[in-house]
Amino acid sequence: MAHYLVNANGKEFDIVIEKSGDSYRAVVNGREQTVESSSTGKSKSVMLVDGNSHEISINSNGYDNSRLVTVGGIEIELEIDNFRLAQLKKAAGNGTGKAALKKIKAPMPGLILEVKVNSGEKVESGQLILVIEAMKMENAIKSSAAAVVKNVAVSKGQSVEKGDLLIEFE
Amino acid sequence: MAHYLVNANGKEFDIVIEKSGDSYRAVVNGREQTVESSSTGKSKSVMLVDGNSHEISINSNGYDNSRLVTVGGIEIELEIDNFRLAQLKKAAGNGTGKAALKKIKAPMPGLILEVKVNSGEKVESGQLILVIEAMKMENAIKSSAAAVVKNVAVSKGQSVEKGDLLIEFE
Amino acid sequence: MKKQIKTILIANRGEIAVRIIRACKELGITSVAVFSSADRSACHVAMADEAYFIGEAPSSESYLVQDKIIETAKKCQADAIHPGYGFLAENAEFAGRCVQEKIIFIGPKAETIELLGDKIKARQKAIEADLPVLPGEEIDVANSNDALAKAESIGFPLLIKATVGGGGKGMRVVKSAEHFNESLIRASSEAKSAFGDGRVFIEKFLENPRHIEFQILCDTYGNVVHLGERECSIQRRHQKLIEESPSPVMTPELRQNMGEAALKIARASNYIGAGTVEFMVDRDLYYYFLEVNTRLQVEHPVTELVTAIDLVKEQIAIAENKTLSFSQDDISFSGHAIECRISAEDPQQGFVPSTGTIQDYRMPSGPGVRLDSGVESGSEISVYYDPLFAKLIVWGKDRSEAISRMKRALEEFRISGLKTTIGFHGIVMENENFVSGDFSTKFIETEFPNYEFEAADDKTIETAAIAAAIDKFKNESRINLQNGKSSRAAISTWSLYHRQRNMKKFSGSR
Amino acid sequence: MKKQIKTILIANRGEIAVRIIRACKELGITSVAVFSSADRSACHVAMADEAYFIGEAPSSESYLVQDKIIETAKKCQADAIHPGYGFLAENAEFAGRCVQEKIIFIGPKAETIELLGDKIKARQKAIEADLPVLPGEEIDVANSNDALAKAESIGFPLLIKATVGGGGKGMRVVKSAEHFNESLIRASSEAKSAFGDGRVFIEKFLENPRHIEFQILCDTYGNVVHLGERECSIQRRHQKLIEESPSPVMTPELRQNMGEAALKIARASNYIGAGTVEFMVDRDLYYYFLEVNTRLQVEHPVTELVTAIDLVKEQIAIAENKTLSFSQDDISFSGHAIECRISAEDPQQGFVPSTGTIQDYRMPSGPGVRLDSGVESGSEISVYYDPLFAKLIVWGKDRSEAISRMKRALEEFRISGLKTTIGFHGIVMENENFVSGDFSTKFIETEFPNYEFEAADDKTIETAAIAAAIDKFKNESRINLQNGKSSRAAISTWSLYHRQRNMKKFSGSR
Repeated sequence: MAHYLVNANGKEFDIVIEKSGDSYRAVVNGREQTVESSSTGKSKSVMLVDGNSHEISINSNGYDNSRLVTVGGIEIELEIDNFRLAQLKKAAGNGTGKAALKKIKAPMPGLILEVKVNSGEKVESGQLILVIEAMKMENAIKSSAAAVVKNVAVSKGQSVEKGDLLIEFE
Repeated sequence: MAHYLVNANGKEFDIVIEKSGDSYRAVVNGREQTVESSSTGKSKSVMLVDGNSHEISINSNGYDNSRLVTVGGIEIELEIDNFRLAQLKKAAGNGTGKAALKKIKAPMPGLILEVKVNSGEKVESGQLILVIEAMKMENAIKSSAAAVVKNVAVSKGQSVEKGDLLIEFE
Repeated sequence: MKKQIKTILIANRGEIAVRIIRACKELGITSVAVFSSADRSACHVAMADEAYFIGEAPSSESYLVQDKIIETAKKCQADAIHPGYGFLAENAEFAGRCVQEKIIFIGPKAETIELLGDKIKARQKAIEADLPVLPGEEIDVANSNDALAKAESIGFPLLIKATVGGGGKGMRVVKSAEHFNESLIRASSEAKSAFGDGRVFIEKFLENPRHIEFQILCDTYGNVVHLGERECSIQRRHQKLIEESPSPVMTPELRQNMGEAALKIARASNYIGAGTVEFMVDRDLYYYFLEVNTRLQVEHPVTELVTAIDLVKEQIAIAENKTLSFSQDDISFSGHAIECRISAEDPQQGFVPSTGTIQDYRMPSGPGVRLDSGVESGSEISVYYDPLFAKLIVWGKDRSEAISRMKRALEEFRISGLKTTIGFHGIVMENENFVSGDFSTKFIETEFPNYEFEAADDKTIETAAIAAAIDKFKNESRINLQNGKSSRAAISTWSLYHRQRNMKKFSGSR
Repeated sequence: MKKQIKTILIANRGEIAVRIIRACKELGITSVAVFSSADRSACHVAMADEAYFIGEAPSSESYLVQDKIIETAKKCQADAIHPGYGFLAENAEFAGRCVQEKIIFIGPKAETIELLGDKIKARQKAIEADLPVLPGEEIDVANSNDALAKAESIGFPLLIKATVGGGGKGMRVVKSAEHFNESLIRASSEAKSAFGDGRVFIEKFLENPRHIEFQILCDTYGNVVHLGERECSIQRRHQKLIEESPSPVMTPELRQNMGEAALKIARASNYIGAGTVEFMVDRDLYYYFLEVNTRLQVEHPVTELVTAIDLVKEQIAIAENKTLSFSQDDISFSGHAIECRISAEDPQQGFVPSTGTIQDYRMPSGPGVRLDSGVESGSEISVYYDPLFAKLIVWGKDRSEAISRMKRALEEFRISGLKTTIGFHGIVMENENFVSGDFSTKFIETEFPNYEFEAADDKTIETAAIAAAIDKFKNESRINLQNGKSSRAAISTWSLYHRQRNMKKFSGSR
């Protein structure tokens, strides 16, 4: 038996997993469900939750708590932690309660056309951060969550490679 | 530069390979050709021979000399050796001059219905060796080359698993 | 009374389960898959909305267990069960149990399945409905003198066939009287062990017949239509390999006559749903009723491509008591469709089944290409079920375009990890007699005796040799670089030789 | 004089090169690919019969270099060059050079390309041929007073457009006189830098128009036909995203009128080959000539699916000086087709391009589904070329079936390794106004302001959470087993915490 705390899209799930024959018993926020899970390839599986079928793929990097889970083609980023550990972390003010936005990296090589934020500025989810020109198109880079800008690593007119750090948040 | 001897389907190819910029110069039985080869995945590549395009996949197991090469979906089994080494081996009577048939393994789990050869018998290419029943169908197992039977490892009525040794040749 | 179906349990697996799931998804119907322990991660499980375990890998413990399937249907509140083909598709008892349990069986009524499943009764019905049949008679295996007399009155060669069942089991061609008795006993015992019914009958044997079948659709209000023919003569051991529509020998008059004959037996047997009336056709284009398959056929897509009618959706509409939305006059035929059955078999080795895990799986696509597949990269082909795992179907404006398109699609189709019939089909598409349309059910044994197919041509072999040499060169260059040597430094042949010998100690003997 | 084409060089890459290679293979024509250094292992290189390197990754050093392409065509003795779309497809100079070099250019004559490529001349031609056009005028950027006067006589809102070029560059909507001058200067400078020609003209701006285009085919003997319309209103920044045929607003009369208009300009410009006449259509179904695209369009498959005519094969037949094998009366339209353009873009981030290597690539298939793709598992999507890498096209008996089939196919389509527009298309297919057919070119900005699309629903998020928990549970069980512990033994939370902290030291900060 194991007890986890999962944070996804701002929602918290308290999940207890227990093996039961070939399947699993999952108690999710108090509601019990039967889960079957069969691997179909590296990081891919078919998962049946009370019979409902889902194609799952999970990307993780070892002990890191963040996962990119794809359910039937829809991507969901989440954090998973052992329940007690999560509570200890929370108590220590280091909670996984919110998947905090840490940095923005260049999604492609290109030219920085505009930088719309400054260091120390508070940004809202969806706010325009900067504009990159690539493939002859202007591409708006927006914040995916509310955060405070710690450092603006690029400036207007600068060329960037894919993966270059653009913005760091507090 | 490297010099190889390749044996495929009873044919011998004396091949010299040399790098030439981004491509290769291949002298095959004295005829020079330009080859470009780009990997498209694990063991897969696109190969252009004097511009002619081929999709290639190669299966090998490390230092072993036998390869299963697929050219545009057609499978060809071959042996490749360093040229001088092949000549040394030939001189030592241990030539790779013929991809000799060594053994037949069960291609699937099943029941041995008939065994048509005996130890010591000489068989021709295409000769019926034995019959296995699987998936409720009778399946004829034939010799893929001329050879002499060394050992018949199964008998009529026996159940076999996939990969079980059926026949060994000299 | 019309009834909207909300949930369908699909009592099948593989490509046909996927085919039915696709129709359900497009109709907004909840699809429920069932699976055995061998199919936990199968495509049909992953694609269905819901999926339930029904037992161990052998189909006798899972896909054939009526109790488990009915129980699952009730658990998930399925309105209907689609049996696909094979398994329980032509099981009258199962169709009857569904009715008892108030679950719609997507197929004909139990009594129709029973009537047409018995070849003697079906033959009798055909005669009554004025369909041409081959000379034939039911015989009593126990009374061998009488049987032989009947055989001689029909004349040799003749065919002994199991009264119940199909798939070539319990079937024997007898060329002369001297082998008759022995063949009779073997056929009957084979029929008994395969179908639990040792009854057989004899029929005049046509030497080089074509196998041509008609697709029918019948609603619950007595409306019946046929959707033209499928030419299914390319067979091996009575198993169809390639099907097409139209038949290269079909004429509008013959289509009308045979289609009308198909509808006669449909009416005579109160047929409901999709079905197939099979005929033998001789060289002079005389046709003879063979049997009725009371299910969706493997080869239904060729009809779908030339008529633009979705047969699975029509089956579901009929099961909902809807009236057919078209009459015979509304059905038109456009272009030409061919289907190649892609199986996990090794044609070079007499089509021996090939099991394993599919590694790369590159599907053909583009204009006029349809693939109905039950696998993807990573799928396991096990020994438990039919080796058919995909069907490649193409449409062309005429037969010639369809053939060239099929060749192109077969070339694109790549599967690694096991042997398949893809290459074999490519060879058939280039066969002169196939291309000219001049073939019969003897095609495979005549054109490819001993299943010997053309090997790779010299150019391909040379290409393979070059590919291997380039590959080895690249690997050695990499090794040299790793050892800190220049990529051009020749490796010592002797040291390589010793290294190889040492490796062999660990990798086992060859 | 008829001429059989034996070898075609395809001066393009990606899905359209693959599309043309497929046609060549089916016609028995040798296909020759060209490739840049970024495309050494691309699909079009692997699939073509021959392939030749033509330069570095930027298209200005490879796919756009006329000398290299002509030189390669001569080296491999190509009879003809197919330019696809984009790159050199609408370059009159290149078409002319092919003629000089005695290579067939598969497309209209150079003078036709030149005439129709100049929007002012094309507009003039349309007026002469009696096609309705929007009020508009050519203007002199240097004379701003005169320009403003002309603008005011047309009235606001109006559209400033580059005389040469397309793709939304050099295009500005001006709502009132005060912004006119500034917009004019920006549009002209954008046109100058994009097309080397700063000329612009102004046109009345329709507020909520539909974009509807007609496919035409013209042989070298003056036979001209249209193949019906394509509705292309679902656009983003003047880039089409979804196309369908027929248009939800089309009537037989309107089709006949617009089709006839399309043929008028085809005749007036001595058009040869396949082309597209684009129109704007207002809410009252008045239509206005927009421009002629002198090439095969990205969206040509929807026309192929409803007419059963292979446009690439027709292009080749026309290039061989064959007479069109059908007249306008022979062309009939059946069912409904929809195309979704699948691009490597992240719709959630304002469609920012997404580059990388395609990991898993599971293609949709089954009834009525066609995928024209230029990639497979392992393909690299680079920054150098258009992010469009595949087109998913479906056919249904009516619009409703086509939409439900497209949803089903989009659900089946899986790509990992980069972001794509697959999910976005799924959302559009469920949009009320798309389903009802009530939309204009404003659809995307009206329905999805700020490109904010529905996020995953609660059920899906919960499923993801369960999946992650099961995955973690399985991994921990495995670790415990490896450590020799029972799979049920709870791992110490504290030791795990410390282990995690230690791991982080090596895996870098988060």
